[in-house]
Amino acid sequence: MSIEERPAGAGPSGASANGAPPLIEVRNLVKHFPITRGIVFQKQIGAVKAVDDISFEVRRGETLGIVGETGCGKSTTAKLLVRLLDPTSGQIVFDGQDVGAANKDELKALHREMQMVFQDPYSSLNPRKTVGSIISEPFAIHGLLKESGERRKRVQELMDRVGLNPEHFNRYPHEFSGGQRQRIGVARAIALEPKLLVADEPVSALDVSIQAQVLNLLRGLQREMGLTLIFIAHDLSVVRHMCDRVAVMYLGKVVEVAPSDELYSFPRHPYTGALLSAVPVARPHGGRRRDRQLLTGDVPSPANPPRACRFHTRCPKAQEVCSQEEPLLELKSGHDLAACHFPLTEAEVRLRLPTGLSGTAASTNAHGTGQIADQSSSSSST
Amino acid sequence: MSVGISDFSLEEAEAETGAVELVSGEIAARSPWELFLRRFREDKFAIAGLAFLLVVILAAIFAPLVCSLVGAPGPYRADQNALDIFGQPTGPSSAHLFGVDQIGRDVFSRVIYGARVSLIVALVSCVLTSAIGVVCGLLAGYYRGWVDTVISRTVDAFLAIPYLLLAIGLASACSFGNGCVGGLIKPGIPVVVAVITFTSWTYPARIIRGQVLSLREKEFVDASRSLGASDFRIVFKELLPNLTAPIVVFATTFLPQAILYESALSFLGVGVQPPTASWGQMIADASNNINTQWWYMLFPGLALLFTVLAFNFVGDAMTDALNPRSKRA
Amino acid sequence: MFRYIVRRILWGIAMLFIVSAVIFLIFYILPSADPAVLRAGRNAGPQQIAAIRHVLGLDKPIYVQYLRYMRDVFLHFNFGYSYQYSVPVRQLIFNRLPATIWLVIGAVIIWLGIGISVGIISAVRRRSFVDRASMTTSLAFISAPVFWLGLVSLYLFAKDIGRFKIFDGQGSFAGASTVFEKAGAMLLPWLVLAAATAAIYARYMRASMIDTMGEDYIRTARAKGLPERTVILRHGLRSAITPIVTLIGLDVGTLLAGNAILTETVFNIPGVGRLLYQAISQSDLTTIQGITLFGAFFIVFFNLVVDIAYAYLDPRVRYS
Amino acid sequence: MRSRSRLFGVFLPGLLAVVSIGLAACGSSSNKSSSSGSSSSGGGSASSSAVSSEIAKFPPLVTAPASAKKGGDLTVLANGDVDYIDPGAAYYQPTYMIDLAVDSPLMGWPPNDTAAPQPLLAASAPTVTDGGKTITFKIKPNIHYSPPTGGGPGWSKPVVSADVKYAIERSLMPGVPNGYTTLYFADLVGLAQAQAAVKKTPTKAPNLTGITTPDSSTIVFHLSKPSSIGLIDALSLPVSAPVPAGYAAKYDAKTPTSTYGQHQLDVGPYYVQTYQAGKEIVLARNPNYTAGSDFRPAYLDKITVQEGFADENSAVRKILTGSGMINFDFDATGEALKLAAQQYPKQLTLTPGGGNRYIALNVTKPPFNNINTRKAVIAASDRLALLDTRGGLLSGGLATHFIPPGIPGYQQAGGAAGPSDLDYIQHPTGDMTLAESYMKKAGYSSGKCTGNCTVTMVSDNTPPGSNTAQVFKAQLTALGFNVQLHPVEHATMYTKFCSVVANEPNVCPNVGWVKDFNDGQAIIDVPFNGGTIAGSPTNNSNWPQLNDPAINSALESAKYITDPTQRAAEYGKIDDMIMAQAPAVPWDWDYETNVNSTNVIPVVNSFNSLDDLAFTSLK
Repeated sequence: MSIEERPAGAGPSGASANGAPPLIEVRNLVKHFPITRGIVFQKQIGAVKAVDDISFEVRRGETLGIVGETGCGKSTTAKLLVRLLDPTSGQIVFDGQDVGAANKDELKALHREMQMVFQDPYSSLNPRKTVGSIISEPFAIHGLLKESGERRKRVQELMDRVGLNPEHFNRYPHEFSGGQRQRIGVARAIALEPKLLVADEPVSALDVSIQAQVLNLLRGLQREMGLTLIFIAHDLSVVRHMCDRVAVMYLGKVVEVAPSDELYSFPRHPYTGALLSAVPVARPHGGRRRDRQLLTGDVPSPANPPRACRFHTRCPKAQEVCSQEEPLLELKSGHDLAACHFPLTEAEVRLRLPTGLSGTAASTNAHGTGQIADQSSSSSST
Repeated sequence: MSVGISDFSLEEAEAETGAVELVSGEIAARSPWELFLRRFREDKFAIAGLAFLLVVILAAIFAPLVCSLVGAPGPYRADQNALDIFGQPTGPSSAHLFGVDQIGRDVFSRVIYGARVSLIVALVSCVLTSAIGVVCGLLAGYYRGWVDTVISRTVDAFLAIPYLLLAIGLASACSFGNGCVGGLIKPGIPVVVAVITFTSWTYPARIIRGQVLSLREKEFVDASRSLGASDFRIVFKELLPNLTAPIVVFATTFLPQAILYESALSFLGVGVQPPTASWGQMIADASNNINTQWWYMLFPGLALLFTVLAFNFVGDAMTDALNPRSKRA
Repeated sequence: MFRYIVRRILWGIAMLFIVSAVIFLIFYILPSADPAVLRAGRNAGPQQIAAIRHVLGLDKPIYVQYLRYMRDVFLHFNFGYSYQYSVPVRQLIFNRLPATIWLVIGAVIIWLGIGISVGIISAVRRRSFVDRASMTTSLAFISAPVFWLGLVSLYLFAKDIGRFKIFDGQGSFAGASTVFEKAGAMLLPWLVLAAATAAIYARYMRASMIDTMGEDYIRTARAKGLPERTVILRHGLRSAITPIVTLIGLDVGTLLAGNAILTETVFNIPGVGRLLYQAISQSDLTTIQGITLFGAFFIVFFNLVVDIAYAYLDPRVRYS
Repeated sequence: MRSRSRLFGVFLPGLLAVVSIGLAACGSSSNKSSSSGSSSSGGGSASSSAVSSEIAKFPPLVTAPASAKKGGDLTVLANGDVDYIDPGAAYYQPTYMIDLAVDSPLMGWPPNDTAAPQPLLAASAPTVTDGGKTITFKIKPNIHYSPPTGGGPGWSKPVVSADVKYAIERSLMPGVPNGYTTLYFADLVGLAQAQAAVKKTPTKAPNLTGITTPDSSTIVFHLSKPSSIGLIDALSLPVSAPVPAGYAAKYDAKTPTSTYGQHQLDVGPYYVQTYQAGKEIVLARNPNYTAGSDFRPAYLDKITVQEGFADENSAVRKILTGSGMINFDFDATGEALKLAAQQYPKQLTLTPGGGNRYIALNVTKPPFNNINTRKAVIAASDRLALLDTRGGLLSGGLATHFIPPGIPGYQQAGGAAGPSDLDYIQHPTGDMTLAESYMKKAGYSSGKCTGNCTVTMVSDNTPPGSNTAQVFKAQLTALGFNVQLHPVEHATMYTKFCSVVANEPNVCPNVGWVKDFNDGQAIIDVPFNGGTIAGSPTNNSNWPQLNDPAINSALESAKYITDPTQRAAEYGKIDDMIMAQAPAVPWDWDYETNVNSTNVIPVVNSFNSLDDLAFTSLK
């Protein structure tokens, strides 16, 4: 999608003025992981196309959700954004600076501005370090707050801010529950007061009961600090609660981008439709019976993705042209950009989506908590 | 030393990192150190071993004092009167507690002084081996790519060389004059240490590399990197502290191996050179006359056996204490 | 799997090159006896020494010597002539190999037999007196240097000098002609060489067995009402023994490669290890090099065997 | 040359080549008169004092008893291998044990005759003409070759004189590394040209124009100097055992080494049936040998040399308690000697080995370039303690000079007591007071070394050599020297250090020299003749690097003395001259300590002081 086509007025919070340049701009980003083979000399025989030519941008203060199934490239995208991975090609422009081309020093400076919250609160905290030293690590790395008293004070403030007992700064991560650990991770991420926070499935490893607390923490921080947030999830219901706009990825491609209300009420891409239709409903007996459109077959291998439209092998609406010609990401209705030759019609949407999701476009955060009930509590107990 | 260091397996080491979290999960209130101590203290053999080692270490440090206390003449004085008319040594007597050797030197004194060699060689080579192995393992595991290829292939090549052959070759190469590597490795103990290190660093390197390969996938590494941490910081401040358990386990298993290794080299005549007393070399000297001169073979051998055994007891207990999933009784 | 094997074989060959180059270099820089002078004899004139040096190729630069050597080895399976014995190195090694193979095979059988059965018993009777006693004893065997154990056992049990005249003593293998005589001469060396390794195997076997016996499928087997014996031997043993396979391969490889040198020295067995030691003390470079290559070959070969066996025994680690 | 592995340490077996270096027997004996050795046959007669009383308890047989009977197998236990199985290159005394039984050089040595070689392949004693420059041999007719070693087609033609010529010619090839031909055949006409030819074509035996074969039974040697006596002695060495060119040339053409040895043809009563290097040598009766064609009775049916008995003590014990066994390349020393002497005295023989051991002091470098310092070292040395490192007084006599008992000149040089005018050699256990007085004369006012007293010593790294070095190190330390001891392999000690003039350390404690023939020259010429140093910078046997003009010229003129008494007196005198220079500490006149099983009747051949396989029999 081009900047010109950017739907106006999509920014919900109004924190950033329209017309201001976006905080981060992704242009034709590509990440291929080579597959090699060879007896003595390794030669490249292919590539896993984890992220294959995606473009989007995020405005200041906005929350962008990125959703998709496991392996669709969303985590890779997150890592590319903060340059934990080097892009194969394409550009990531952060505040006017190309992240992909930044050298060591520039990168270090950039890392003060953009931070990441990780998926697994168990492995994202070094088990051999105290909470205090984990949260103060950013200061140590960037040589800030050199006096230990100062640093400790700041760490305790941060702990307090994320809802941890500041007294516990000398404890080790294993002495905390999963939710608390994720709070530690958040505290570390906001320590340097970054402009951008990339949250890579921050709650997927948590107990359902804890998820909402962490989400609310992030939401609160975003408001308070004017953070720009990129929120990655495989769970559409979580995203809706959090995000102003949502990008849907499939096999390394962005297939649909839309303001969340629009996306949830009227998804245009059949894949988005399928994802939405898979979301379980909180009160099934209260709602209308729907035709669940479940995806069949496996996700094709990203090493050898289908030609043209990547979804055509599983798409209920696929026709000849879908395997011949790649659909472009273009405005389909409202502010909804989708890459599809045959977008969903309103009738199809009504038939398939649960009422709880599609019924009122005005559903807001107030009851969001209740909706976060899904299958994602895969994490172990605390 | 037919089996060498294969006593320590990768699987066992890999169990360690898992173990770390399990320890913490179980009893959150106790620090790992307390936990370790508590477990260690339960092992009576280990306590006995530790006590014995303490005695050996003290005897080694105060060897001259020990010798003069029991009236032994020291390790270098050859007493012609202690040899019979065939030039053969005599056995234990009041003048020579453990008898004398082929040229009339007091075996007791030499056993006591031999402890110095064994301990110094074991400690220094253990530190060097672990250090080199850990650094190589860290680099290979962390950077992967060509660094890993170079290090791993070197390790492979080292493992394909019959290590005793390599050791004998190196020991002879460095045992003359100013030593080798431009005089850096001097004949005597430094050569033995160098040889042991040179042929052993691959073991910790392999273990650590394996550990790092899995550790580097942990998100805290990414987290640190996303904060702008340098590779150096990540490797030494983030990864290294997580490797304490495997390193300690390696070191405690390696210490007794190093003592045996030194004695084997000295036995083959390429280790510590006479007249410096070394247990292995004393056994070698004695080996031709075991029939009638049992004392010369027996005492250094027992010293060797008990010291290594004590190290093994302690090492076992430490491994267990660090690894609650250990399968030992 | 096939690609994997091919790759391992090719890498093994590359390794032989590297290893031989390293050994060549090390022994080249050794302050050791000059083979040409050794061959020429005490009263040889400088001319004669020079002629011999030329014929032996010792006047060539080291890399030429190395390449020539490698050419002969790989194209003609010719390991050169021993400076010391004036016979082909290949023949020397083949002459000595039987003794080493005798030693190693017997020891392997003993250490596997003892190690595995003690390991199983200990694992099954975990924390019993038997378990504790055998584990402590095994630690003692691991701690005893093999050469000392050999000497002590000779002192105690050898027919010629022993206090209890039970086993054949030093050097009896060389004179033994029948298989029974040879086995008799090898008994004590076998036991001594196997002692430490058996102890290590017992400990491994025990650990591995305890691991296995905790698996779900063992519980299932028990729940089915199978006799404990069947559970242990049929179900437990099979997967518990897999990690042991790795050890066997590596240990046999290194022993054949000359690591039995200590045992061969103590018991005076004319094997490859002793040949190697003599060659080193004689600066017999071609022999050293030949044995090294043979040794490296054994190690590489057994590593390969281990990897394949492992993939075969444990489908989980099968390579693609 | 007689050197057995006890010289080289009990721990390392098979130090063969070493031997040819270590104590190669190499003195040339070209001018020895045919009667010079007669005074010392057997070895006992020339000895005296306590030394002889020890040795006299264990006398060897030098002739087979009349009761000796034919038949039986003998096992010879060996530590290492022969140096070269090829008779053209063999240069190691135990190897001669085999060569004496299987080869027929032109001349040979019956066990009881140390005076002069007797005809063996030669039909009779040679004719010397042209003032000693031309020597003509007739060889025995109808001598046939044995089957080849290792089997295969042999050579059916009888031995002809050209075979002897070829045998000597091939010994110049680098593939047949012979250590002595260039020394003993130095005066042969055409030697230099032959050497030049072989340098060009190393795979072909050169033509030696100095050897002619007018007919198939006649061989003539042409010399440029009248040194016929030396040449005839040399023709008793295995190099003159016949080798048919038509058979051997294809093996000799192999590089880098001739493989003829493994396919050799023998003409003695035995032949090398199989040879497995480092493992086993089997000698069987030669089916083509005519009994009685020479002086060898050949009682035994089969002789097996079993190698690899690394532990000499256990090997000696095995021999003493077993049956049908003797020792090959090791001595009974230390514990084994004690066992044999105390419990099996009838199975032990002691024979003077005709060799000495000394500790060489490098006279070209400080501090031992000062003669008084050297005298102090000798005075301080406890030679009995040194001897104890090898097994005490049963292992050898306490040396006081260089010519050992059994060699003419021994008595003249002072006998067991040594040169009476040299006080520093009179104290077997050392005399520190005397030593300090010499140190004072050398300029060390305290009687101990002060200032830069670092001395380097390169020794064996295995006992007993390493023990000797350690004991001597302690003695030097007592004089104030700071000794840096570098133990290395025996062979390395010689070829990289002690025999390399430029590398030579201050002290070489493990050197010595063994006779080839019973002649004073054979003992003291090569190791103390300063004239030889320059010509062999990397192969020097004058370890102290003593280069005294008076000694050099005395050695030169002594070679030409033909009267045995005069010759012995002259070498005795030179020995004293050398001792007066104090270039080394002599401490051991080595004995050969041979052991046998009870049912073996060993006969020792004085030529190499070892059991003669062709005369030894079983009870």
